[in-house]
Amino acid sequence: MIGLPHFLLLAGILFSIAVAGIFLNRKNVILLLMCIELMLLAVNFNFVAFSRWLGDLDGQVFVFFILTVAAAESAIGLAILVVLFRERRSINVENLDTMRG
Amino acid sequence: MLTTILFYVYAAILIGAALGVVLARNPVRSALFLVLAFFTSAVLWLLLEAEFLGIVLVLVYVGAVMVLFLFVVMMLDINVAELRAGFTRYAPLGAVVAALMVAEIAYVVWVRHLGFDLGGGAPPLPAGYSNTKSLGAVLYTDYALPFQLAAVVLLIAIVAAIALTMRHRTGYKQQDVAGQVAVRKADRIRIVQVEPEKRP
Amino acid sequence: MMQNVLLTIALAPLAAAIIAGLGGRWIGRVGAHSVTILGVAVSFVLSAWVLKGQLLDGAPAFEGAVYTWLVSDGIRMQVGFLVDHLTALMMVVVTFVSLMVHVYTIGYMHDDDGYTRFFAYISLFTFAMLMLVMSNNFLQLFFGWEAVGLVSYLLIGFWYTRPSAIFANLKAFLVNRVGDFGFLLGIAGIVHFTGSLDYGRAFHLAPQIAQQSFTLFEGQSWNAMSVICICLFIGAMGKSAQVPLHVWLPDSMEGPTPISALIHAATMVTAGIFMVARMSPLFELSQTALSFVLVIGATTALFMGFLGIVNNDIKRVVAYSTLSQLGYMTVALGASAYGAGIFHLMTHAFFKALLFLGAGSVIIAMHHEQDMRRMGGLRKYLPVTYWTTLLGALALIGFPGFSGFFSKDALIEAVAESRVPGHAYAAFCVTAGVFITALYTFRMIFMTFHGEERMDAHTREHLHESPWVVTLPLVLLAIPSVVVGWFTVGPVLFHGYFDGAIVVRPEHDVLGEIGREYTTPLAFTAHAFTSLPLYLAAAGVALAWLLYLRRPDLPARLRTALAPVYRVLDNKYWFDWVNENVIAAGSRAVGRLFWRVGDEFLIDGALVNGSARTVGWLAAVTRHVQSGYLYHYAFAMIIGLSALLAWLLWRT
Amino acid sequence: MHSSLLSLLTWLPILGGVAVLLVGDARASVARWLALAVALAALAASVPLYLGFDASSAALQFVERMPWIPSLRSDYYLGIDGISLPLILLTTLSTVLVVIAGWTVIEKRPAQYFAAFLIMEGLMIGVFSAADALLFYVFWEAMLIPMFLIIGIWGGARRIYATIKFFLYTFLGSVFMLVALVYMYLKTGDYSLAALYRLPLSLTEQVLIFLAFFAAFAVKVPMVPVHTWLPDAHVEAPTGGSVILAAIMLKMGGYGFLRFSLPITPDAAHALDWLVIGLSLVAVVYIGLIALVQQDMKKLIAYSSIAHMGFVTLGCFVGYEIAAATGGYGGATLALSGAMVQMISHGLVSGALFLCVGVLYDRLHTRDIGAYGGVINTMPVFGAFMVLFAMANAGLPGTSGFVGEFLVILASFKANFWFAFLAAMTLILGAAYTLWLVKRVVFGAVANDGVASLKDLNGREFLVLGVLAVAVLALGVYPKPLTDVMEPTLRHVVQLMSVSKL
Repeated sequence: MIGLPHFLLLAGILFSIAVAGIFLNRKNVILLLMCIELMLLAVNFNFVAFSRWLGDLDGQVFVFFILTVAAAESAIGLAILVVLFRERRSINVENLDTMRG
Repeated sequence: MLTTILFYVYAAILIGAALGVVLARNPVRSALFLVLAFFTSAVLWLLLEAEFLGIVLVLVYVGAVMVLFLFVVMMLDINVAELRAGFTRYAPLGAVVAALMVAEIAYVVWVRHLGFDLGGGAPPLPAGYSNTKSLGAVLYTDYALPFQLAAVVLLIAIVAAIALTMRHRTGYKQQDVAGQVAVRKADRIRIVQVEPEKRP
Repeated sequence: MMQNVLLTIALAPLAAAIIAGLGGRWIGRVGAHSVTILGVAVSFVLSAWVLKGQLLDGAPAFEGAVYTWLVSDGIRMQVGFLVDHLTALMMVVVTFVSLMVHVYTIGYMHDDDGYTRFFAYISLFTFAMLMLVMSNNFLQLFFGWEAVGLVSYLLIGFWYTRPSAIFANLKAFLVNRVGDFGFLLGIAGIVHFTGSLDYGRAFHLAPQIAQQSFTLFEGQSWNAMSVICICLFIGAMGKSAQVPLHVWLPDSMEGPTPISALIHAATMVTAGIFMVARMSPLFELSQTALSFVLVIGATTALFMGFLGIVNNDIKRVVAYSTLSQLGYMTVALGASAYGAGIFHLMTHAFFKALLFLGAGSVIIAMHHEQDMRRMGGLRKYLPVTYWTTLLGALALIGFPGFSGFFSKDALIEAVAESRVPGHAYAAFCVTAGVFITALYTFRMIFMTFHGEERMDAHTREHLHESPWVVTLPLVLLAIPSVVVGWFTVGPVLFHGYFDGAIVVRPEHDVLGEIGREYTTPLAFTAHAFTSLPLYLAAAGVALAWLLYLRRPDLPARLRTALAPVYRVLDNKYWFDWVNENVIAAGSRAVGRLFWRVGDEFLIDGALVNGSARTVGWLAAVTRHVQSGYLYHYAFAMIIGLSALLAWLLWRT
Repeated sequence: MHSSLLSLLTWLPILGGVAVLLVGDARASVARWLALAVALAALAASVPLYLGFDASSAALQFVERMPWIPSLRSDYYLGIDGISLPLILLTTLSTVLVVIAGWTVIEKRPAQYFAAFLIMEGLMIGVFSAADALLFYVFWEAMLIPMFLIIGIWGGARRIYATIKFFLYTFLGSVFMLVALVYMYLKTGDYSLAALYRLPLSLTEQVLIFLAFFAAFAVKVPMVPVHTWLPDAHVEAPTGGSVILAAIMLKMGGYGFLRFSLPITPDAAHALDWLVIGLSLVAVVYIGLIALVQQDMKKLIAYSSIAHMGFVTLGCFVGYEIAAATGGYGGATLALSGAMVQMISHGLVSGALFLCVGVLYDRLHTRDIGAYGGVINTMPVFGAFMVLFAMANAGLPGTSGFVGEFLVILASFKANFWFAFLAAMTLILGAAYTLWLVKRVVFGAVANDGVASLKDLNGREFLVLGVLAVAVLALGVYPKPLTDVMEPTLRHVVQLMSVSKL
């Protein structure tokens, strides 16, 4: 029988893979954004699962908002990426070191 | 029983797709793997009887956001080799951290049960329950204001994205209505006192 | 009535000084000297009237406050006058000499640009000196004390473009400040023990102070009176140029000659003597202090005299003579013969002012040449100057019947009678000093007025006697130099003129001893022929004649024969060397050390900028953590997150 | 006694300063006259303050009180006593002189310059008249801003370094004071000074509060070893800034000791008096020696200020040692009077000396002593003033410089001979560095072409220095009007400092 722990663990694994992805694709902004999407997905999983098990719809409403904000975020993120690429002809994170101390 | 099998099958696909996102050599493939991950997630959410969100995920995410991702990835001339250089440098660290997190979550969830009794399966839903309907009921009553705000956030995102990416090219002619209205005589004509021609 | 008179005496010179000083541009030269001479003349006449009232009409001593300067913590600090026999005598001496110097200055400073300024200064000086003398409290005394120092500073540096003059005036002020430092501590001691600044109260409580002890160092207890008196006397040492604070006086000769006469011979330098005499009720109670005074005075009297022998600058010779004579006065104070000290002060004021003005007259005639080696035979060119100076010189060496004789002999006798510790040394010094005095005085007379004419031809052609404004004061000063002793020795020394003003304890009453032996001036004079000093003086004159007239080659040979002694004297016992190279340079070096090491290196460098640098260094190190790479921040967040989670799990 | 004179005195210059600011640099001459009018009005307003002051009382007078921040129980509470009054008079006088002194000299943003000084004046008067600790603190800190700007904008070459040093030093000190005030507020629930005076505190609390106050006031005074901001600030500040800094701002420290440290933490002051006295005596001797070797005129005078302020702190704290030596507080009031007179006198004298340096600086644009020599040949009137102020600085009787030093030395003799001994060293050192300065700058033959081309004082400079000279002499010859005003208040302070709070 599939219980709440299954979903939570699945979300955890998903999240960890995204974390590992950030480590691996540290230079590629697009992939970083994708990994963030994966993380959000994992979080959403938790929300939905808890909402289901606790019988509280608020969790799903929250997922709704997260999706909204994530969409906005990736739209702006990609816009910045485009601008960046126009300026630098590259999306390599290692080139983005203007803020270096 | 069927749900169990479905869960395991789709969970496996989801994890595989996630790994694909992370490990794929080409960003286009990563994006496509991500699409796959969203699809499988939508299926899993259906298993959780959250139909509305599952469909929204497919429609909004796969339909809009991921298409945007693919557009960008394909539009930009990305030097993949450069970005992949040193791919494995932090891999051990990443693996350790990821493993640590999985272990921690597993410990919390499986060993500690989050500190309370999770019961067995999900509590049964009442007959005639409609996920979409009840979600809508909450969303348009209790969460009406945040809902509006979310719309505003999206609007701002649209404006911001356009503002960021819009290019002002030189030599591009455009009508300046305000300037035309505000123009004054002194800006346009110059009265010159011309010396009358002298007779030689 | 009396108070108004006294106020007029003090303020007339001040008013004149202000008019001449601030308004000099408008009233002109004649206006300036007229107004200041008028002011001082008013003071002199009124002072003489006050003295007459005290002396002949038996008027009581006046004491009264003019105004309250400040009241704090129950201590009322006032400005006021105390006029008794001592004060009245001093007032007359000060105003008389000042008046003479004013007149003399008209001639001496005739060509100087700072004419009106000079008159303003000397009138201001007269005011300050009168304030000092007439005071009835320590505050005003200190005011006058410092004010005369200020005017002395201004006058020594009168020719401010001369480097030597402005060096000398700074030196004079600073050395005097060292004395004032002690003086102020003495005053603080008085206030501590009496709670008042008034003389009256201090004298009244003096016996009680003498009972108190005072811990200066851990475990060492001093008699309070001794500490106070020694502190006060340190002030006197500065002002009256006693060893080792004498160094400023020879240098002060950089000032114009009238100033040397007025301030650095007759009046200001005697302020210390006056002060100690005034404080006799206090000094009498401390044997230690008296002994200290005696030894310092004796040392000054003899050893400064030696320096007069080797110097060739006519004014400096007179200056060393002044130092030596001040030493005599101090010795008298130490021997409790305050009357003799004051008496010598008075006679000295006349004959030393005379000598200075005579020297000044010579200097004018020689076109501001002061080196005696370029003089000689001036007797026939400057007859008035010669004769008056000679009279002054005779008074100085104590020729019987002259004023200096009475005062100096009385003083030597008094020292011989004294039983204060150190009296034997003092007696030797003052007696030997007589010989030295005669030697250097007549060396000066012979080198200047006798012998061959060593000046250049141009100077010789222009030699002529000084104008009447110069010679008149010489003559007027010569008269008291000769006769004043004869008339005043009796009352001043022996017949209780200073009773009430000066207190002498019976066991210290040396003058009383002498007074019982000699009752008339004649008897006193006759006695001189049977005692040592007269013959010593004669020997001194003879030796001077031998060395500088009869055998002028001898001094040079003596110099080579006694080279080590000569070096000591020529370097003035190395006092100046020590002051300049050890004390002054040492303070500057220490100051520089404090500044560079303490302020700039330790405080600013290590603490202030050091802390800033430490923060900067810390930031420089930490900023390497800020690589600017997005993923580093992300890694940090993630690792931190999982570590936090692990910690939370571990803890529960 | 109710009047709003103090508010007038505080706010008139501030509002006047704002008005001057609004007039702007473009109409500089209007701005100047307006600034002068405001400064004179403030001076005129401070006269009735003196005339109406009841010198026989130690109580606060001209009291104004209304709620200010009710939630913190902090009031807009003004009032003056015998300590504040002379300092306020000094402030109004100095501001007028500074405005006149800067009349044509300041060419860069003149309106802002004058406005800064006027605002500064209001804030300083606020500090001296605040009877509420929080109000005091606000004025105290606000005062830093105009001075920061004055040094930072109109200063010399290293003005940025100097101004930051000045700001950090003083600010670091005063935040500790804020902590102490807040702590006491939490115990009393009231910011009024009277409540703080009554607040019982344990010795540990007192020591900590005392040290916090000490950090604020010692920096302001300034005491060794936190004095190094002063020479830099003085050297870089414009003449007017130096004058206000020396004349008024340094007095804040002494004022703070009298107003806060002694009455609020008497036992800690008693326990730590050795520290303050020791540092004061170090200031006299150590700083005196340092002043001796300075080559920069302003730096020399700045160091001499530190040495003179040593007398103020010595006078404030020597009372405890007097009590230890004689068993009573007789003489403590004398010491406090000395400290107060020294503050006023130092305000006049060092202000005047800075103005003198300013006069020379305006002509030859250097403060290096070596660049001068024989100034009196070309500037006799100036030379006379300079010698007078130098003598006052050296503490000559008859000038104001003497009075304070004299009283403090008299009092410290009661405590310990060696205190008096070291303090009296100033007689020698003060004369040495001041007169050596005079010798090198004023006297001597004309040193170079620059000196030969000097013009003597103009009417404006003569007026400023003349007023100060009269004040210095008047105070030296007849200080009674000043000390009479302070005496009852100082007795009250002695009473507060002598009663243990434990």
